[in-house]
Amino acid sequence: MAFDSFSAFIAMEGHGPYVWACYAVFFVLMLLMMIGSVRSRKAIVESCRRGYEFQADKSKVAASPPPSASFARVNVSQD
Amino acid sequence: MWQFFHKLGSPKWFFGISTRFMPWLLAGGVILLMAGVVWGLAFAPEDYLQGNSYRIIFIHVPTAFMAQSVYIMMASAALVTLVWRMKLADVFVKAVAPVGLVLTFLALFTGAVWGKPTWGTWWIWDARLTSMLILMFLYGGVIALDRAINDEKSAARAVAVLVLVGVVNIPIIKYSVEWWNTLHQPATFKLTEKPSMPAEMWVPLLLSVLGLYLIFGWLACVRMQTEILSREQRTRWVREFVMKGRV
Amino acid sequence: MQFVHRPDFGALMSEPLLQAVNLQCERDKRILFRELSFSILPGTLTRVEGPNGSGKTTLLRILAGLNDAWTGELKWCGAPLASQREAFLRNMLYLGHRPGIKPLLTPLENLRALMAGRNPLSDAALRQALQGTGLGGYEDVPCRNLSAGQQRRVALARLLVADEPLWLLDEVFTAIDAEGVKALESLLQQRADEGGAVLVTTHHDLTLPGMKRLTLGAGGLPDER
Amino acid sequence: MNAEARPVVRLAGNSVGALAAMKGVFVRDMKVAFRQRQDLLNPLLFFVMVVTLFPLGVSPEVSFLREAGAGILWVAALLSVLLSLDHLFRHDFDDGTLEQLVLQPQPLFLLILAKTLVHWMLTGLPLVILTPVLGVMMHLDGNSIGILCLTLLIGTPVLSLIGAIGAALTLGLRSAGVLLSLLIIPLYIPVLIFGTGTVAAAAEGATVGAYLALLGAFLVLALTLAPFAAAAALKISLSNG
Repeated sequence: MAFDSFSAFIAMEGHGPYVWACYAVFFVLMLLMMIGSVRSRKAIVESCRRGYEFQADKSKVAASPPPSASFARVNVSQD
Repeated sequence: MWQFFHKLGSPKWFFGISTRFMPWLLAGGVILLMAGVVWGLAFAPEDYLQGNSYRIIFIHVPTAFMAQSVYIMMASAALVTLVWRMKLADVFVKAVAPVGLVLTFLALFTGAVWGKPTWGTWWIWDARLTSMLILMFLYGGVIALDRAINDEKSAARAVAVLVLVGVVNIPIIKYSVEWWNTLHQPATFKLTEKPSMPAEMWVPLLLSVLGLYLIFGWLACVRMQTEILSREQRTRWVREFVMKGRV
Repeated sequence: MQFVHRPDFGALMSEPLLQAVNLQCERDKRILFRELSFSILPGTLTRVEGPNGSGKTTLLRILAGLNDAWTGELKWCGAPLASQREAFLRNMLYLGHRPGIKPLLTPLENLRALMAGRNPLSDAALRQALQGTGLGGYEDVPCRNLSAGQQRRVALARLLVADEPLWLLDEVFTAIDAEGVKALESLLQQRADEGGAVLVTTHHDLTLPGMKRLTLGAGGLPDER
Repeated sequence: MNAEARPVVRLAGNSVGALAAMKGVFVRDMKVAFRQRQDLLNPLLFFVMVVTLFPLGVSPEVSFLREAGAGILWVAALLSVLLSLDHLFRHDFDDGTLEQLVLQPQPLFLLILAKTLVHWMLTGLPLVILTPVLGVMMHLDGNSIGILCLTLLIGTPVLSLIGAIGAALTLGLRSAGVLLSLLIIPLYIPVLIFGTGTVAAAAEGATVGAYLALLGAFLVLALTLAPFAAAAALKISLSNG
């Protein structure tokens, strides 16, 4: 141990704020990045699952071909 | 050999193998990094010149080192993207560019904070800090270009060109910034490790560099898997993985 | 309006000029077409057809080498296209949606610039070609003062002096009047009779004797590999 | 079908040499540029205006201007080149002539080199010619102005060449102008450092031959590599559009 006491360890002879600020920012950013990466991986798995379930539901209903264009005017009520 | 190469390019194969490696990477990385940091903070001897502020070195050097090597790795992957059109290579570039940006920012931040007790000022236009700042611009450009192009294949290839152009420029930038620095500030106090660093200092430093390397590997795997899942949604293996939880 | 044609060719070729094997194109995570295989023989006129969004333009851009988001195989005169790109480009004429005409230049200057890297011709020949598309008297007027149809005719003037055996024409009939469409149809026909290969996309009802059709589907469903 | 009935076509002959093709591109771009002469003045005006901001915004003191003058002129030149880069391929892209350029049976990088040469002759070169006037206004001495012009003469083609890569990469994108600057400015830094450093060294009485040679090396490097990168980037951008 390079320090005599815990308080000396925290103070670091006056350099404590600099050292601890660096380490704090380092760990906070690294943790945020790690958690963020894991969460976005989870999110994509979830969205895939929802997509597949939606597809499964839809394929129960008979697959119908997309309707062809009629260019019929849409009636918009004028009141 | 070619079969191996081909396999290496298969997202499915990568997904399986990386899932197996990831826990080890994370555990090893955290243990090494914590060992290095605790040793460096609490047990390494005080530096006779800079006092305790030098203890920032145990995260400054790893982040600065990683920031540069991540760019080199991206450039290698970019070359593979352009020459062999390997899917995994551009997934890698896209996945790790933000990590590189964060690491570069951390290197800059710790460098600046270290500067305050050492030089008495938060920022000096020191050669290392300046070229680190430019490296951060390069990362920013890569991410901005990737975001701006909708089509993912075009994005991957355009980014690969940009990364390669950047990597050709990195040595030139480094050299010119150093030259510029000597021109304007002939004798500054530099953030260099002294040549005869005692083992109690460099061993923890080595540990934290290795630890951060492994954590980067883990991060790269997680982010590449995310990217692969979103790209390969329509394949059978992703469906099986999502619905049944195995590859 | 009268189209004159001036063939000026090199080696003889009767084998397929362009071959596509198992062409597949994916855009924005949607399959445009797949397992598309065809050969383009000398002396054929082919119409690429399909509804909006079926990938007609994309197919032509892929064949021209402007789009490389595809898998499969493309061969030029029997050998892989990628290995003889310059020879292929010299033998292929592509006209796209955008006519490739600079509004600030005159028709003559535009035509000259378009031919500069291929086979530069005398101004007399270029003027004759412009007259052939009905632009006589407009040769030295900046193109921005011309109508959309006239600008398109500047691009079409290239067809009257082109020696490229393969033509890829994307929506060439756009903005051309009825008389011009007839003359253009007969030009394409004449070109095919001479042995040239023409691939054309159009929305107007083009039916010419001996015309082949290449039909693209309404776009693929999400792929299940 | 028997062999005789099969249609036969003659393949086209050789295309013209690459130099002739480059000349074609050069002549066309020059003509287009001189048909809208007023646009040629814009980067020059921008250059003069940016330079004017410094005496007004910082200080008109002779000592300040003499010390910062070369740097200000270099930064202003860099910015005005940057500003003009967005147009390098954009108009050609919009009217379809870029497609036809790429489809020429010629090495694309040479055609891009010709286009970049036109860009430099119409933006970089006029800036160099204008520099002595502004140098006098910044109270630079004759020797410094000479060296400054020389560095700009060697440096601005490098700016155009590197810029061509960025212009090709951002072609057809939303907010391409800002993105272009973000991508390109970091790559401009070495040129800026050596450009202004040479003038500073000359002011201190050092010989500048070695510095100019180094700038020349940048130019050679940019001439050999940048057109290839720009050609690759252009094909990617066209494939996207």
